[in-house]
Amino acid sequence: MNPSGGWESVELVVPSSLEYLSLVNAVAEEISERLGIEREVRDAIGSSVIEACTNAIEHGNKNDRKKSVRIRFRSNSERLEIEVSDQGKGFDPDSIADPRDPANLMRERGRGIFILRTFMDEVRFAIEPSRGTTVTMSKKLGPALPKEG
Amino acid sequence: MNPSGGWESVELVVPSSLEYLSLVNAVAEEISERLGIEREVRDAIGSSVIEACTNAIEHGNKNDRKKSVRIRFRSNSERLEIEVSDQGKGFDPDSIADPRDPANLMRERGRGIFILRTFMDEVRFAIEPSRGTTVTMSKKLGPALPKEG
Amino acid sequence: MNIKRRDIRDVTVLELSGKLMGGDDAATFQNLVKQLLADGRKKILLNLGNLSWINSTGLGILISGYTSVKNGGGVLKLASVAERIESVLMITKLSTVFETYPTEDEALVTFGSE
Amino acid sequence: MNIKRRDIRDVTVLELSGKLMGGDDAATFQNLVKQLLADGRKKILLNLGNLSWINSTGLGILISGYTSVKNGGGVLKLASVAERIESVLMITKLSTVFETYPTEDEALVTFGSE
Ligand SMILES: Nc1ncnc2c1ncn2[C@@H]1O[C@H](COP(=O)(O)OP(=O)(O)O)[C@@H](O)[C@H]1O
Ligand SMILES: Nc1ncnc2c1ncn2[C@@H]1O[C@H](COP(=O)(O)OP(=O)(O)O)[C@@H](O)[C@H]1O
Repeated sequence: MNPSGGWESVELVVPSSLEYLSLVNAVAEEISERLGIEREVRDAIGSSVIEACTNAIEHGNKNDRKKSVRIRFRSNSERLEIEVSDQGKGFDPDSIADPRDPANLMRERGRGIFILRTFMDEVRFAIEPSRGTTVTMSKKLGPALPKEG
Repeated sequence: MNPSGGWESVELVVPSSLEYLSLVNAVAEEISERLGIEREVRDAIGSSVIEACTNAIEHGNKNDRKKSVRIRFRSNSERLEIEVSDQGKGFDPDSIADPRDPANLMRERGRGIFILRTFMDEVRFAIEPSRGTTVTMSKKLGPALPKEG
Repeated sequence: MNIKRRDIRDVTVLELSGKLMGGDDAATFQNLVKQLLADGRKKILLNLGNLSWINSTGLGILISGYTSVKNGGGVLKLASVAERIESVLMITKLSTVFETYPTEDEALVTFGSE
Repeated sequence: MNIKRRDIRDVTVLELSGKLMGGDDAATFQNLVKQLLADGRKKILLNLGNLSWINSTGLGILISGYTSVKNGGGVLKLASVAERIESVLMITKLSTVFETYPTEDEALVTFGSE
């Protein structure tokens, strides 16, 4: 997708409603497929983007459709970096409990951040209470060939 | 997709390379499907967006991957409006010949603008040579129900 | 998410399709499970073969269903879980909670008949 | 776009798949058509059944192929055109240029055998 070797980016901005998650998923799929990423890794990336966007929509923007969620996909030959930004008040990412603990296993919530931390190689949170939260996640790319077609 | 009745918008920004047309097509498909638009009209919308983006990439941004094409999908219950913007020098949309004329029928180029003008209900060009061209196309929506799922 | 219901003897098979992601899905699913328990249908098999993806809110919906059924004296199992969903169940260790079978038929025989 | 070639007696069937949209596609297709003509294979059937979409640049590629083949004394026809592509051919009146058949088999019999 990027013969120049530098970073190339695609940006998607959607209203804060869970209905748009399938659009986000479709874009993540299309981009990972283009980058020649294999099925299993593509699934992991898709699940992670969906979790980050679910949080941005529900916790960050409180399902306010007038607020938007911005997703930026940046890639070069070595990695795919995905940024998800909301306009919410933020939170403390260090206080997230392990959902696999027996005490937490049957809880209905509390798995989103764990999922993206597990599936992605690197996850950073930039929280500016006055402006919003940006989650940046990245995945190393193997030496795969982009799909033709 | 939009119970509030007001306008809701999705924005997509891609580098100026034809490779990104399938992503654009996937997004157009997903959005039209969500709006409950029937197959035939979805195809017409998809073809129109592809033509506008092909022009923005090739003529507007001259295939310069560092320049980007912005596509904005806005919808309310009555219509879907799609804006495609490039950073090029513009052109004179009134000078476009009819590709169906016998003299033009076998030409290899010159059908893009005709296609989007035919498929969409309204097409406007805003050309600012210093900033770029924005094509705005809109399609009236029938009283269809959004897809569940 | 869409749900199709089929009764196979005393087992109720619920075929979930689309994506399971919270919003209306939670209430739809909870209400259906409550109704089934109220009707005395306590053997529930979720066929996830047509579920394309799930988010963590969707996992929560599955757990709440599982818990309701268990508390009501029933059993809830999963069949035909797609790879993408399977891997989320694995990493969250929810695979240790849900009894899961590759196919609906393989799951059905494990319920035991009345 | 990908192209698969099959020879059925004196007809060369080219199965186009993916999307036809300019860029490298133009040269790939033109070179293949030139080679076929040089080899004396002048009956060409494009099976578009797996082509998901086309843009106007792609239409131009089809036209240039058609013109090359015609100028070389051959014929180029289309089969299995998807609805989305069909409607673009219709509105541009290119449907009056290309001989088009619903299926490959229906197209094949119209070439006449040598
Ligand atoms: N973008 C965000 N903005 C504000 N708070 C967030 C955000 N993402 C996560 N959180 C907080 O972190 C908690 C844990 O998130 P997560 O692990 O995704 O589980 P869940 O969303 O199921 O609660 C959330 O309950 C919320 O309080
Ligand atoms: N976004 C644009 N920026 C600059 N010029 C454009 C743009 N869109 C169209 N044009 C001009 O209008 C002409 C006709 O466009 P079109 O009908 O799409 O046919 P084609 O792209 O095949 O030439 C182009 O050749 C180009 O000169």
